[in-house]
Amino acid sequence: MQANMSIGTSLDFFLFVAIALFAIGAIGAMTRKNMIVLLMCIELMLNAVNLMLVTFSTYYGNGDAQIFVFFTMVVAAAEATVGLSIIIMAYRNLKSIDIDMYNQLKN
Amino acid sequence: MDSIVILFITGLLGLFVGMRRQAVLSLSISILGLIFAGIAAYFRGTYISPLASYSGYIPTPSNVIILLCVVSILAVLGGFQRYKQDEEHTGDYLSLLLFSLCGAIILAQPNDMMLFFIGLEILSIPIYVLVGIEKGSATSAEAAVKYFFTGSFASAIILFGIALLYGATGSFQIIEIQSNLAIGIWQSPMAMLGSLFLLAGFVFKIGAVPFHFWGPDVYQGASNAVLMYMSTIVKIAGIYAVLNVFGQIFRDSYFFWIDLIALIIVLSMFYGYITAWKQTSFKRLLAYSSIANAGLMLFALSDILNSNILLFVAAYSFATIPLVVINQLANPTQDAIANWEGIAWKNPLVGVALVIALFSLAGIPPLAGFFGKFSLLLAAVPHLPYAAILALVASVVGVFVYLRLLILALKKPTVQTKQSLSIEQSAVLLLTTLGSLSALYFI
Amino acid sequence: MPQDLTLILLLSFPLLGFAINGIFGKQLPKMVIGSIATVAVFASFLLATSLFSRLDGTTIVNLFNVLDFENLQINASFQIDALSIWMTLIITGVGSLIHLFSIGYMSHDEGFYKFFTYLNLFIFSMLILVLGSNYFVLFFGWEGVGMCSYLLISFHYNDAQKGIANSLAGRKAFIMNRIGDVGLLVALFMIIGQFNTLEYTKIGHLIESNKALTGGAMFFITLSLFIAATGKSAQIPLFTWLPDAMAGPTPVSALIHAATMVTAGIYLTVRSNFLFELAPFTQNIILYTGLATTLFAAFMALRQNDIKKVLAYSTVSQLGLMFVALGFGAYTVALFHVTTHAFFKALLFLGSGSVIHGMHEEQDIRKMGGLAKLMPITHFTFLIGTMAISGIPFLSGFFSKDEIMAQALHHNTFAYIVLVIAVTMTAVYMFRLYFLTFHGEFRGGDQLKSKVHESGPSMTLPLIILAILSIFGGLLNLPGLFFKNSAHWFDHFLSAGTFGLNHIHPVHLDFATSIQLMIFASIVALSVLIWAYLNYVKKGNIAKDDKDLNGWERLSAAKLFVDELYNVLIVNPILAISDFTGKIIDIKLLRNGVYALADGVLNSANISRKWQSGFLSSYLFWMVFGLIIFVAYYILKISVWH
Amino acid sequence: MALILLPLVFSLIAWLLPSAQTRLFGLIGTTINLFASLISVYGFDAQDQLFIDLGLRYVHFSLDSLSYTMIILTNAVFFMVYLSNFKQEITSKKRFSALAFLMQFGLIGVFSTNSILGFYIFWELTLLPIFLILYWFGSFEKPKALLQFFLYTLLGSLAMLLSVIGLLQLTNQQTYEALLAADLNAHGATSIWLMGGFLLAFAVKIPLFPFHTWQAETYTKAPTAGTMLLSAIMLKMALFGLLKWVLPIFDGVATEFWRWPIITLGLIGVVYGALIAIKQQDLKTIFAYASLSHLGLIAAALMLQNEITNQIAIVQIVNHSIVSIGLFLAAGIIESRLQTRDITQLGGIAKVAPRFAFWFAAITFVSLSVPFTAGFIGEFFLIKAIFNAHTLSGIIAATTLIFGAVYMLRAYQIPMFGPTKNSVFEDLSWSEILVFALLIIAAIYLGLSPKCLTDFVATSINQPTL
Repeated sequence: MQANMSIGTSLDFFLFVAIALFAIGAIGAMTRKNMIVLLMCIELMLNAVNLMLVTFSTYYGNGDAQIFVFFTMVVAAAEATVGLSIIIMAYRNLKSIDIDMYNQLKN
Repeated sequence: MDSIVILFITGLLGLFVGMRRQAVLSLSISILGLIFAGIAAYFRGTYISPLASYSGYIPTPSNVIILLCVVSILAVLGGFQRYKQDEEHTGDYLSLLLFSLCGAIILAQPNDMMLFFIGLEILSIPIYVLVGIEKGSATSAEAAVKYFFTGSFASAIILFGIALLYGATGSFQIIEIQSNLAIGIWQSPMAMLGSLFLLAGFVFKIGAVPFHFWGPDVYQGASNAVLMYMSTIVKIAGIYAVLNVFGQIFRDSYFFWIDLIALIIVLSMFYGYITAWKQTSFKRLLAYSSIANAGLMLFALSDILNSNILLFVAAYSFATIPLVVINQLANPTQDAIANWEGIAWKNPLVGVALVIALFSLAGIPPLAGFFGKFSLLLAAVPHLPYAAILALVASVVGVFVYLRLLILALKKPTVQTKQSLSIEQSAVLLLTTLGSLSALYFI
Repeated sequence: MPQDLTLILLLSFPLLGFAINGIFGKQLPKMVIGSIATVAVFASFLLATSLFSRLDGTTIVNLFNVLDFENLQINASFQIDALSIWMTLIITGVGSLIHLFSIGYMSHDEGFYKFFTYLNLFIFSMLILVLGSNYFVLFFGWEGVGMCSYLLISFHYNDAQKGIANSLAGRKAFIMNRIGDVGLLVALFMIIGQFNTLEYTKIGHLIESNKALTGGAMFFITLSLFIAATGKSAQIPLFTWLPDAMAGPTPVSALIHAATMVTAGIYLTVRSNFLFELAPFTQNIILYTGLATTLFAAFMALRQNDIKKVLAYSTVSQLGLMFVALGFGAYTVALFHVTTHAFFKALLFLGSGSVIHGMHEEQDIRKMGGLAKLMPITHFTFLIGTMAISGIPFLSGFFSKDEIMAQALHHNTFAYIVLVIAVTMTAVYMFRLYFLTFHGEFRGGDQLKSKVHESGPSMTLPLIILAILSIFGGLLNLPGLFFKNSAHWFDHFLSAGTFGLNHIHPVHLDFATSIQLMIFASIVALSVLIWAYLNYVKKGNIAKDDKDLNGWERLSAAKLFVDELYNVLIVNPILAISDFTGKIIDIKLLRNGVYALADGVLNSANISRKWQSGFLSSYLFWMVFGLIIFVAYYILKISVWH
Repeated sequence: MALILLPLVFSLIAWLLPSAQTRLFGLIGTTINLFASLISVYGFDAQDQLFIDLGLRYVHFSLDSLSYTMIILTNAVFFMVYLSNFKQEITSKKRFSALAFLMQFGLIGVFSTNSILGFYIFWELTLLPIFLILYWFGSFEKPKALLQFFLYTLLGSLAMLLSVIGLLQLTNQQTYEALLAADLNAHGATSIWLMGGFLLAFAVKIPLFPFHTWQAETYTKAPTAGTMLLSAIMLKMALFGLLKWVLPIFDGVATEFWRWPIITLGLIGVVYGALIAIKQQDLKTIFAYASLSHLGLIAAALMLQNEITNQIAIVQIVNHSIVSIGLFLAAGIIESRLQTRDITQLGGIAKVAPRFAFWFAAITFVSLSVPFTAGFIGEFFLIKAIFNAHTLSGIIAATTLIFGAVYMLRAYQIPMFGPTKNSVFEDLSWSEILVFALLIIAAIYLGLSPKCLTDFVATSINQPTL
């Protein structure tokens, strides 16, 4: 695995950005109450990973990571559709998209 | 591979046939598809997975697929009563089920992280939908919401782990990753963190502590029909993914993560069984018992070669499905353990199936559940002796959980009311019971 | 008829009687039952006499092999020698007389057939005891007679008011015997450990072959044997069951608790003489236990008012006397007294039985008196018995007792003095009993007096026979001063025919000393007789009521408070411990402990379930937290790694 | 083969049969089993050993004289139970019959299996039926008492499972012979722990002193038939396991380590059970503690690994089965006639039921191990063995004779001879008399010639003499 020196040292910056995005997404997912926002946060996490993958792929100079990114996007899109439809159904029942309203299921 | 194709095609076919609004037709089509998939897998038994050349690879690829198909057949049959209630969607449900089964098969046998991730999503997304099929009920919606968000959160984590691994090794090929790690890279922080993130994702999928939270709520919200499917298939595929992906890739860092696994096992078993004791909803009780069983499954990681995980998951599925079917009879509308009182007396088949299933789950010989546990522990004791001892202590609590259920179900009612079984339900009960009983001959 | 066949028949007759009466007894008429049982015993008596006539040395009859291990063999085998046959003669002879008596005595009892069944079973077990050729068979009989005595003591269990008391008396007897049995058990274990066999003769030969083995082992063996003997033969400390055992029907008291069973202890000691000879210290223990027993029992008898209780205590006292003889190593002397005692004590008990029968179950001598005229035969025979036991010259008791006194005088003067006191007391209470019962005014009220009657022939005949035996029984073992050549026949007979005894010869005093002894003894007995006559007949004193007893009398009437002492020291503590363990330790501590543990584990569910809060955000938070834990684990592991 | 599988078949038949015939079928079935075992033992030479292979990987069977003895005992016990409860309504329940036969199957499996895992499997298999019997026909107000029995048993069983696994891992052997050949002393501490696992399971079943608290409660709450099955044959599994499996296999370091602890517990049980029994009021409780006392003695003696003692222990095991059937039958009779077992509520039964009084007395004396009964031989030699090993222990063990007399006679006299409290008492039925008679005959036969039994089992008890 020979390293491509073109972005050599700046690899870390990309990684930091990616990890930061991922962390933001995660924290947002934990703290925010609005389902839509939650969905966005998770998308953010996925995209952070995408960024990371792209970085690595350029670092290693092989492309399959970039192909993986496409897959991830597709999956994200699929998740988004399903997620939105689920949210809508949920809204139909409780007339609310505040996640804290949904706590009938507990011990 | 070809069983995946068969299933996929059957799923598409099912979507079209679903237009005809004939539940039985869709059912028979999907059953046929499943059977064919199983047969195909059987004849592909000789198929050499690229991993097979490795020592420490589970040489049973086709058996897993067959088991998945058989369990899905049981689940479909057992849940059919529910699916056929809304005629216009029966086909869709069954197709969704088949699609996610494709995912499960992929997930169980990946040789590439990309494939693995895809399989994971193909398995999960249809189940997100299936959990929410009770359109009218708020709990079903809530369950769907919770499952969806926790699930996608987990897949993000897994993805992150995959990325880190790629960063460490520069490949998605499981073989390459493993070989690259083998030459010492596995000690690099990136690889280790990657392994931990991946592990987290896996633990979430099989629902062990501390990533078990979705379990109880989703199980309770989901309808019995879906529960039958998700409580078995997801676990089977999940544990095989753990063994074939995690176990293979990180074979060389065994001593790095095995203690963590032991910790997870013990925590899940005690938490699962103890919490199950106070439950009032059967589905929740099942969820907690499944948490404990997930912990038990992880013992397979301690010695992948010798532990017969197939037997365990088979026994687990063959014990869980009849219980859920019986719960369907006991709790047609609401969901309370109290309604189990005297259920065993309503129908002789139900009584036998219930006793056998519960004792099998409790691990009383000579039922399948015992041999599953036994084979796992037999392999695990030399590596994780203390975890094994604690696990057995925990399973005493587990036995009490099941006995409580049993005592309730066997209480002789003052007035004998008969309950008739639909043909497919009785078929499921009969098959699973025979399966649990005949284990002695299969080991 | 060959000896072994004779022996088997001898054993099987009582068993047969037991079987017949046990199975068909309900249907048979009383006369038949009684005669079957009596004939069975009498037949064995005849067989015993035939064996006795053909007796030469020691013959062993092996029936079958019970257990066969390479280092230990246990056979159901029997031994014919002077000792066993002599005991057999006593048992079957006196036994058949008592059976005969019982036919009349029990005639009104609804448990008639059961009574004779048990009686035959007892005879059988007793024969097993004395005829066995090893300690194992002896143990069979030993426990068997205990069981029978339990059954017979608690025979009148469904008596309206005394029922439970009777069965409790039986239980007391059984348990106290069991304590003795444990002693025997331990002795047997130690004997097996020492000799690897239980056969008397083998053990005897082993001891002969190496005189070396003595001391500690022998001491413990003989001590345990003696503990066993105290249990059966009612010695201190295990004697309290015998007086209670009088709850049984009077023939039972006569047969089991006077003539035969209670002498098993003496038989055991005589049988194991070769062991005791090696343990002088045990012999001293025996001596002093015997002395204490004979003295205290005699004292307790002084102020008893129940006719049978008096006789019971006198039995204990007489047994003590025999043990004194054993303590001196004078085995034949002891057996001689066993024999005569069997005669006159059986006679006395049967006589008292006849009295009780005539008095319609009245046992209190304060209600009697003047029965001499009402039941002459009973009176006459009873008088003979009384004179025999109190050592009036030339009756059987006189000689046998005199032998023991002679031993005492020769070995140990202190013992002699004690014996003199005891013997005097014996005479006192016996004559008190006799005069209060048969002379003076009848104190039982008129309507009872009208009903008092002499017993029928089936009861008086045994009395007469026994009376004759009590008179002439002494001839068996006349001391040297009478016609020299055949003097001490009994000694020679036993010594010759019994293993071990042929080495041991009781001392025979010289002419002068023994004549002085006899004269002294006669003076004592006769003076007591005269005193009692003056006191109870001329002065007409009668037994006082309990309230106006003075110090020592109250002590005697209360049996020295031994029962109370045992209750305080042993029984109540055990019951208290039982309560404590049962209620506190078992239930409170152990059982509830288990419950508490289980509940503790299961109730922790109430805490663990809180974790599942139902809020999605908390779930996500915990997942992240889990991740952080993983990372923390990673850091920890690495730091450990390097 | 047929010997082993017959009960399973009967269990299925009993399940399918209409309830009307159940009672008769139960009796016939148990009789057939009994005779099958008797016939097959008739053609069996005590020296050799039959191997039976059902084509299972983990479970093999082999019959030697010891297995035969226990199997015959099992079948006899079941026959007795059916005979004695013939008039009770429990035997008319098809559930009971099916479960009883299943349990018989499990027991026979335990006694005839040749592989360590098979032993565990059958051991546990007997648990399922007894649990259901206790639950359906017992009088447990709260499931707690029932679960207590299970808590103990399960803890024991799982400990045993661990040990089985450890044994398989350690030796890679599973058949009895191979395990005997394997030398465990090499593993020192490990073998001690493995043996500990087994001993825990056995200590719960026998039961030994601190693990006995389930016994009294379960016995009293269980139906009479269930109590008989429990005490007459189920507890014997543990003694059998100790004698056949654990002691020979772990002979050496482990046994040396555990010998005196176990003997101590056993002797504590002997005295402790007797002490408690003295003051109890419930007949079944008294008998429960009595059996605690008796079995403690057997267990203690077995630990000595003395060949003679082991042979005698078999006699005593059989004797205890006889005694417990008889005593619990008597208790059951009293309970079924008068609806109480509290001896303070009883009295004067002997007057109205002389036959019962007689037979009850007979069985009481058998349990007191008077001469001419098997118990006499048994206790004599067991106590002797302990005495020879350790004098004081022997004397402690011997106290069982005294205490036994105390509580047994109390338990007999107060209901039978006590002041009359029960004027009406239906005397014994033919089946009950038959049972009592058979028991007494067996006891006396064994008491007079224990040889026939000891010689029969002698060959299969091959243990170094201590």
